[in-house]
Amino acid sequence: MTFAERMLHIDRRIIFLVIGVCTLLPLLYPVGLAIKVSPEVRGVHDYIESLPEGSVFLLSMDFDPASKPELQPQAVALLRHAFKKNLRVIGMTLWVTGTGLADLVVSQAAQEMGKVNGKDYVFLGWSPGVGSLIITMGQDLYKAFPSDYNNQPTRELAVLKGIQTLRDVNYVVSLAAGTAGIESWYVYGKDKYKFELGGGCTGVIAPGLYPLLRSGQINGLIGGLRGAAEYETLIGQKGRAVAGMDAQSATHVAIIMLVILCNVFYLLIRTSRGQSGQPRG
Amino acid sequence: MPFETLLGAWVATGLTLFIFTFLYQDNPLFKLAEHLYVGVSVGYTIVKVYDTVIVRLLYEPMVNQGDWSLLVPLGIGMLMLARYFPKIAWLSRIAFAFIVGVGSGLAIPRIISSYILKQVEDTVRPLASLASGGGPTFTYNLLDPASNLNALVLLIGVVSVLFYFFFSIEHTGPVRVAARTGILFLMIAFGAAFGYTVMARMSLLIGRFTDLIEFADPRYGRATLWLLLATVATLIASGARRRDHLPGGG
Amino acid sequence: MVTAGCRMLRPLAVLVCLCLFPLTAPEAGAQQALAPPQNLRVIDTPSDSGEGLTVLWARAGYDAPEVRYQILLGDGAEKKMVAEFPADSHYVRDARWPWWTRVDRPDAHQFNLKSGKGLELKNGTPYAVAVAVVKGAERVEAAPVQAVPAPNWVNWNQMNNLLLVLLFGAVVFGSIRAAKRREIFLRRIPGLDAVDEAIGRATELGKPILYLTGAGDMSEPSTIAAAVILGRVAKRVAAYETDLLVPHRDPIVMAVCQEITKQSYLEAGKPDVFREDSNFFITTDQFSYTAAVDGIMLRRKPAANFFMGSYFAEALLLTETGASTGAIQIAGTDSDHQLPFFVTTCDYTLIGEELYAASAYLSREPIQLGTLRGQDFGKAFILVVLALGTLLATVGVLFATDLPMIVLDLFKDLK
Amino acid sequence: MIFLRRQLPLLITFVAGVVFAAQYYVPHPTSELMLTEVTKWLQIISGFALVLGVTSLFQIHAVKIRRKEPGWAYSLILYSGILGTIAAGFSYSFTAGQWVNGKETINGIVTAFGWIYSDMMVPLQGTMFAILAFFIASAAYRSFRARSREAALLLIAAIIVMMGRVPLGEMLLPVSGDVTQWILNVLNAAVRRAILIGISLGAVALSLKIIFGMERAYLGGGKD
Repeated sequence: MTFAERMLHIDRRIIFLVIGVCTLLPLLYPVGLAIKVSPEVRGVHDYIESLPEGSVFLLSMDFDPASKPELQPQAVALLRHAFKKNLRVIGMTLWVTGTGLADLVVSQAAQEMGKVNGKDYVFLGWSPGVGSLIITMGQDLYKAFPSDYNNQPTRELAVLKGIQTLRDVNYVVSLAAGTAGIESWYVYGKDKYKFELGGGCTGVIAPGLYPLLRSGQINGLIGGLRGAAEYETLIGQKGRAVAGMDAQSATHVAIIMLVILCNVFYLLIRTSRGQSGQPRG
Repeated sequence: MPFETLLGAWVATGLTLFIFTFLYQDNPLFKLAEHLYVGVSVGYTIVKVYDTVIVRLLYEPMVNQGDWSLLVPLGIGMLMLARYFPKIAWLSRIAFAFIVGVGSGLAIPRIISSYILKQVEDTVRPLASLASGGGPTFTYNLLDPASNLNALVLLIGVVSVLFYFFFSIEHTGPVRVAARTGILFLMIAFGAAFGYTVMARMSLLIGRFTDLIEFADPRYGRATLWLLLATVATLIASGARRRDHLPGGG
Repeated sequence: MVTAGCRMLRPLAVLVCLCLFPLTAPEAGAQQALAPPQNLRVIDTPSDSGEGLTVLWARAGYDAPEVRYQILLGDGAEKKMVAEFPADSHYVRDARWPWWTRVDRPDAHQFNLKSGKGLELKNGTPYAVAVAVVKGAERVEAAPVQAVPAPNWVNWNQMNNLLLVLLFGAVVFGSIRAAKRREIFLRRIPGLDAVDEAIGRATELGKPILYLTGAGDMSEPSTIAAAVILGRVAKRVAAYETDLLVPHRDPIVMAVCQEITKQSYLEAGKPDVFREDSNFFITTDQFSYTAAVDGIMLRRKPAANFFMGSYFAEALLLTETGASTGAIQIAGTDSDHQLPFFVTTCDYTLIGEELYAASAYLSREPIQLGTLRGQDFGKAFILVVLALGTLLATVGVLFATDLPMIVLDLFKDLK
Repeated sequence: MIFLRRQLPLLITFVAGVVFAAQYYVPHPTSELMLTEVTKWLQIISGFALVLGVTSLFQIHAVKIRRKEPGWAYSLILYSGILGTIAAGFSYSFTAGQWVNGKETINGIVTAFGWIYSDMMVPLQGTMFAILAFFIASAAYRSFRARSREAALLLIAAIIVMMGRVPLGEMLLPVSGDVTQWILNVLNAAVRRAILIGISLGAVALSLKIIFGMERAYLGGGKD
């Protein structure tokens, strides 16, 4: 066996190792490669940027642990931005299986930015009925959520002062992993209660949401890990998503290198044998 | 940190690592995770089916709302179980007949609508467009999916691939040329789809790795590090045992 | 009877209109004084599930972007505005109704009112609808017209769909009938020769054969094709007395495949070597099923892996593991999103329709062969439609005419 | 008897097929109601079908355990996984003060069943899925070889699209982003469309044959 032949039949575990290392290293030591920001992500960012201090920002984290890798970085970036702008933040979820995760995300971001529960932000948790819940919130927020996730009566919370219904909310962003999410917030909420709506979603469902963006039903869309990385770039706090995009770059280029290498070896063998390869079926 | 969260972190980390050992070779840890996974998923499905089908779709509407029409699906479902009694096993065919009949009926008009008419409608596009001045022009911006040039490329692609799928005529002469063009289109599309998917798959790996990194934190008792050590040790041990066994016929 | 007659005549009338009044360009810069919208008609929206009304009125000389129409619902003081839009929009031709259901000339205005989004229309209740036109401070209104929304029993918009079903059905059954009378040519499908080769190799090596039927249920064509091919494979396997492993994800498919396998062993004259548990169920969950099948591949080391039917993301997990054990792999799927992975990792892949063709090729039954022939006719028909349609659409743009729509509307997906 | 065994199933298929194909063309609320009702029925029936599968699974592993076949201990693990999850699904949650009944959370409190879901199912599922990342790389290395013109096209398209998707790739080859968009929107769309049209014709033809009793493979067994 020549060297080229041996390289062609290399133990695939070496390839696994290359991919593993190319993923792990950038995650531990992010480089922060420049990322082109798309207008749809800028839409969400610029709207939050334009809100005056003390405006009400509702973040609905409509996903479960399965979509955590893509949507959690989006949630963290949005929360950091909102807290930095001193907005009043309301967190909630339409997905019962995502309640624990959403709570963790909000409280960690708040802790990091030195915000106080009940004064600067509140996490309402989950309540049943997607469409009917949003409609109830549009009529009376306190009827939909009499108490928050920590069983504090919502009426007494300082952060909710002056807020009666969804009409008093300045901006709603839904981070969706499925149909109970951006679409529900549009159909049952925005249409009727006239708040501005933005969205974030997994890469898989993003193409289906672009029509909403084009028609102006949502004013921006953060798509997948890449969208999260763009948002992190915009707020100048490079986090998990930017690191993730570095890992994406590294693994993609690693695979391309591997393919080029394997073709070089293949051509070497072919020229040395002086015969053409067999066509594939 | 609550005990169940901590335990959850350790269990999740352990199972993640056990599955990853599959990349090295088949081993007892992977077998354990694999069988546990099958067991848990079957258990999960049973509970969910009981909760949604038996309780919510059958029992509650029948008993609380008196919707006795649900006896029909209940009966058909029971027929399916007739398979276990050879004498009346043929009864299960009635259930299959119903399921497949409804499925086929539903499929026909919907497939024609969304996979034939819709696709044909989107492919049939004029190869000229109206310029802003009013006269017809040919737009050739490749980046605009709606440009006339792209409409033409799309048409050639669809037509040539369709030619590849002709089975009852010999692929010779012009048909052969069209079918060969179709194969080229197929290959480009397959390559592109492959390259496109890489990102989605890597995202999942990144997700698992960020979890592992998170659980390596002292707050979780450095679960990842300890379990990684234990996993590697087990792999070495089982590898050694396997080598001992090999001379005896593996 | 009278309404049926009207329905027959209406398309004709529309056709005549289309010919007589090809797309007339609106008179540029017509500065006309506002007048109430003319010929206001309100009817129950045809071909719908009820709770809808259609408002129609004539095109006016003052139609321009800065002039606006308002749709008003109710009578007297109770009038409520339900919609407002620029006067140069909402023409009949924009409404995505084909020519055979159009209720007015293409250049008239049409607006559909439907229950929902803050509007409630009840079936059987009469409603008064008026249209107002506004330009700056000027505003004039047409007298309200009453109509009653009602649900309909037939959706005439979708008759082209039904027509295609009937046409295609006739072609398929015609081809089957023809196939019963004489031999039909089928081109060779390269992947199929490999099936016998793979079974032969498994026998030589004394290793089992793994056959997967995919993720679909019994109503999916790919699963049915997979089950039919399993029957052929099982017959060969039975003759060679090789082991067959068929792990399942769908209990019904498992039950059916058990029957099919049993039959194949009977036909091969080897009912004694048939094992009930060669078809077995694992779980419905995608990845735990995959983990289990990967385990089987690594431990039993099958000499040949067959992947037939529909697949999702698990495809690559299965085929790469199979490749690492050195098995011959033959795939056949209509899941277009997984085809790239099968094509790159398997020795042979039946692409899309080839899977169906394979089951016909193997069985050689006139019914199957005839169907394939019928499908070829269907594709030929679609090719003609694509070519002719593109030509007509181009002509439509070049000569600024709506005439090609008479043909093009027939191939639109209408709701 | 022969009628019941052979003709009745075919008759049922025919009637069900024709009725539900026709349903599509009938916009009347009654027809919509019928559709939702029958979809619910199908859901119920498929629930019963699960019994068939689970029995098969139990049987296979019971045999393994009884005969003490190699690896029978893993079958025990599988059994305990099933039983443990079912037990958790129907247990009583003391913190929430009510029966779990297949709910992952009750009033925001995670149940034992929810714990199994998020700390066992999700990581297991996610990791199995993540293994794809490694396999996609090894598959590329093994099979992306320019053996022929077709194979070369495939690998060039794959490389361009991979470049166009990530920041580093766009930096190295700036046009790759645009070319990627074009390949995906135009070439890929054309191919998928043609494949879809082909398989749809096949699917419609098969459904028609099923309804008219020409295709009986789904009933199992040959021609009896």
